[in-house]
Amino acid sequence: MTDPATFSKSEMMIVAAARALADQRVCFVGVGLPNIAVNLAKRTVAPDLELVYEAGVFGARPARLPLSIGDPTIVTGATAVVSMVELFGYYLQRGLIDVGFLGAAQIDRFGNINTTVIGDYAHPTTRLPGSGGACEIAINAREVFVIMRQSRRSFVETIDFRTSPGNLGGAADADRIRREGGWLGRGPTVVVTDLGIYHFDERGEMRLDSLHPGATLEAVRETIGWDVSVSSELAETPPPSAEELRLIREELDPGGVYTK
Amino acid sequence: MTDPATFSKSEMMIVAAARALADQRVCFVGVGLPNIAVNLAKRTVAPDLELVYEAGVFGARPARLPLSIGDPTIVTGATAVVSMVELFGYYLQRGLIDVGFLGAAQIDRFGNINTTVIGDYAHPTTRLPGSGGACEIAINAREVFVIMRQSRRSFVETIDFRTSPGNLGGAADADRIRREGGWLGRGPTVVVTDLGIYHFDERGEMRLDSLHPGATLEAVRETIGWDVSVSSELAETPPPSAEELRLIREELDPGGVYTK
Amino acid sequence: MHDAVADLVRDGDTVAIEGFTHLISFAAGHEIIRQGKRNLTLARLTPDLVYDQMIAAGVARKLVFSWLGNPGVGGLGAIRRRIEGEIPDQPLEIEEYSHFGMVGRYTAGAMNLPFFPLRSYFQTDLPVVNPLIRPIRSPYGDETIYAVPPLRPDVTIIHAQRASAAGDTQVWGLLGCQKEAAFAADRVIVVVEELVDEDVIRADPNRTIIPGLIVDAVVVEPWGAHPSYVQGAYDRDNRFYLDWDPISRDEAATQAWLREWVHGVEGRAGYLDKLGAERLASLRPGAAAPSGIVDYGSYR
Amino acid sequence: MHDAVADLVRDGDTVAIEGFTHLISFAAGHEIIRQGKRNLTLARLTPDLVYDQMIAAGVARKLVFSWLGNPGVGGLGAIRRRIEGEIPDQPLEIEEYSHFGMVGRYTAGAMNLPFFPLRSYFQTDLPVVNPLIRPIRSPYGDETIYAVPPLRPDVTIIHAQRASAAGDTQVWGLLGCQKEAAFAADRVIVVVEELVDEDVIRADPNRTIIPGLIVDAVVVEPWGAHPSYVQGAYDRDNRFYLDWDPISRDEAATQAWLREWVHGVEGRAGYLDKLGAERLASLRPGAAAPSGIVDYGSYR
Repeated sequence: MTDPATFSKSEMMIVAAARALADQRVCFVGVGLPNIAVNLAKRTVAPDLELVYEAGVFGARPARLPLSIGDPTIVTGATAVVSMVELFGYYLQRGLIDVGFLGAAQIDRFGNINTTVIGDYAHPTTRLPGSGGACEIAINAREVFVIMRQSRRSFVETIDFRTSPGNLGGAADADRIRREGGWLGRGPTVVVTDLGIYHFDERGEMRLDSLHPGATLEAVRETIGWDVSVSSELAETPPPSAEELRLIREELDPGGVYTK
Repeated sequence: MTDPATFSKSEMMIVAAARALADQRVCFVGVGLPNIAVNLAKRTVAPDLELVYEAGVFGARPARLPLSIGDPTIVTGATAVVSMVELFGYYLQRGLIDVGFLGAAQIDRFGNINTTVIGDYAHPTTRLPGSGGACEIAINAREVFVIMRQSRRSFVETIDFRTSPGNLGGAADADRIRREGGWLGRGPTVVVTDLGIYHFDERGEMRLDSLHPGATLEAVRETIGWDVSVSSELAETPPPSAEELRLIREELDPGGVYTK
Repeated sequence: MHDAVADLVRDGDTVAIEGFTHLISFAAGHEIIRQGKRNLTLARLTPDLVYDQMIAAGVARKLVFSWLGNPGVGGLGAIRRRIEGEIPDQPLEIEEYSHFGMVGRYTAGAMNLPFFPLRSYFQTDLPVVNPLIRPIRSPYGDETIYAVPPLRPDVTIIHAQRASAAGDTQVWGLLGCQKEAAFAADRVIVVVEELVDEDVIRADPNRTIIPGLIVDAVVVEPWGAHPSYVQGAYDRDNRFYLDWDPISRDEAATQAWLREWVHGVEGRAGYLDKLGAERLASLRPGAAAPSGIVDYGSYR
Repeated sequence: MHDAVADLVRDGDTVAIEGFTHLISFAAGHEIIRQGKRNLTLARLTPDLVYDQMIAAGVARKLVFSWLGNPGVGGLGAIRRRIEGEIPDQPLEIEEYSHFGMVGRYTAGAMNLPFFPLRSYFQTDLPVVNPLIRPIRSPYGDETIYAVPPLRPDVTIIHAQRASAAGDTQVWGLLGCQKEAAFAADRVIVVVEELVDEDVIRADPNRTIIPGLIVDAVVVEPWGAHPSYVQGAYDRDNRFYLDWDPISRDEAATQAWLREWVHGVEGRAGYLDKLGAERLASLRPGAAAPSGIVDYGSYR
């Protein structure tokens, strides 16, 4: 079951996202894919990572992977459990969160995120969950990591609704607005997908820096709605290790909820 | 020691103040004389009175009279202990306090209170403690009781500093400002002194309604800095009962700190 | 529960059944459905399955929220269909914030403040679609941030581990914003796993989140939070959340579920019987995880 | 304590030794005096004896407060003399609020807000003498209330019942505004009665008020809050508060007290030796008042 020679694109995505958390101290865990990526990081590259859940938990030690980000296993054995006004006010808005880890339905080249609606807000084609804590995480976490699968529907030239601000219209623009507005966060810094790893260049635009094993530039371009920028030193992401795969398959997601 | 035939003016004042709390439900306890008056009421006319201490206690059951309003005996056995931002925000400012019980250094005919300075603020003759919670209690408690000893220095035509608003320049004025400003409190309703009991008339001015045994109108007028209004049906305050005196002398203030 | 809901929840009320994934009073939600309340405005950070069921049952005309989904599973079909206009005879008005915005709204309500200031919404479309999210200028320097208005529910309903008969309520584990939602409300219903003696509450006053002073009714309803959970008492029934997904996707299946599990049972007891002892037993936590004891000391 | 104060408290700092009658770190205050810190701005709701002593020792140039007195006893002579100008070579600047104003200032600091709104100060002289208390208009309706600015101490020092070596801190009994003062601060010193294993903290996470994340130093100093108190550990030494009144009224007596009880002792241990075992024993609470245990449950 844990044959490292064969792994899914989702497994590679989760592993790459987890590795991105090496050396980080305090991470705000979003619902869905970020949840499994962060829990994998805690078991591998970042054992001292402090997990913060918007439900009001600091220093969580989940004994199992919580299906929801509100689960009794994130409470038992945690360092602190506080009300949500304290969690969002005293921890996030105060600037104590190093990394906010988000998923997204739509993202543009500047890392602006939509999790609210596809189509017109008043008459949506598809109603999405909305902000939750994403809007304030994008503004107040010191930096933001994004994990999501690539597709023409999700990587778009123009998002239908801006739920969480990224680099806005570009770096110059964003840096000035964040500075003048007293935002504590510098915005998105890493985007991990099922095909590769992106960072943001000096224009604040997403740049492909590493391609996952088996993924091709063609596949990347086919699933992005703009002419994506590719690093001149494009790397290949090291494949998942046997241990990383074992943790995902046997401990974190035996049901395959995240990796199917 | 508990000869009801002889009692001090301070004892009469404390007893009269305690009796004023009959039928009240939630009382915010100020430091000093209010502290002993409220604790006497809890043991006599108002056994179900919920004592609220600004230190963050709701439903206190002090096993002894606390010297300070912050004391471990107000915590052990209390219904709830909360942070001060919650006590002042969720309890007082929310409008859950029926009576705020205050002391004062200076008071005027309209029940405006000074506990900040005698003389000029920048160069005070006497520096007093300041507001503490009195300012917000006077604005947000549903009504305010005041307990203080009479003297020409304390009952003055014009207070040197307005720490806590009473009926401002008069009832019409005060009612409009409190209504338009969204204040929850109607302001001062009872003033208990070592000589008598005052309520406020339709002009918002203090009126002597009851004279303590042994006190005279002359003594009252000599210790008030304005031409005080006296009720046409002036009553005499019933003297302290043997039980009231026993509680003060043997349980609440054996050291005579408040009654000396 | 029948009497508490009958007496305190009125057609047209703004109702908040709060509890962030933890302590969600499904028992109250189902009773509101059974009593056929109408035109409610339902407020919750995460509508969750409880509001998907209530809105499918037609009790609400408006939803105030910040995250709309089946956590870790997917969407909430009944609500989504009404927002997307698929059920023309049951339109659903929505008013949308972020989590901190909703928490701030309850906090402003609890503190009787005309607004709550926060550093959210900058450069987003949320204030565009919700004009109640407004900029506010700091009186210190020229900084402008955002404000949200107070939310003052007519009724807030929360589930807790324990309360005294007087309504003094204690909770451990996730606290969400129940305290804020309760202090903000005009009326409060507390549903508990266990009714305890006042002395149990007074032995640990720092554990009290809501005083009986603001509580209008205490209802004892063990398992009343299923399929959500109660820290130390039972686990989140993830299977239920997963099973809800296909039901919720289909309006007919959703209505059939309501007939069978809400209208078709004799109150909460009937629901639990139907669920079965085995299912419930499987949700009990493993070993105990005791908090330990602290000493407040006796001062006489 | 010596190293924590030497490393983290700097001349000119804004220092908040918080704790509302409960858990006041006199041990830290005395160490700051011994190290001869200068030009501090001292913030506290109630300056209490600790600031009367520190200000008498000349460590401060400014006091930020909301209630100036010896609770239940009388005034604070050393501070009063300096405010009234009796000690011309030691002028003391003051900045004055109400309790809720001070609490709001710490809360704004803890939440990184540019202001905190509150319903106080209407029709009073406080905003007249303190221009930092400013009106603010609600963006909803035309209501105007008041705002106070954030207070962000360079160092906040609190005393607590227990903490782990990492600084995760738990308190029971009066909570005051220590949490807010700590989150608002740039640096935090936690002084504890007892250092406990991390497992003790994690067994009851709802009891944690401050995470080690924001703590720069943990100092173990039993009895470090005397003459104030520690719920469950020792009582308020009311005799000390009463005895302080005549000392405080006389500058020479105050200075003599500082020489004898602060400069004249070998740290806190010396102070406690001088106080004597009998005095300390008399402050122990009577019977224990245990909180009881709650179960968080094990979820694997």
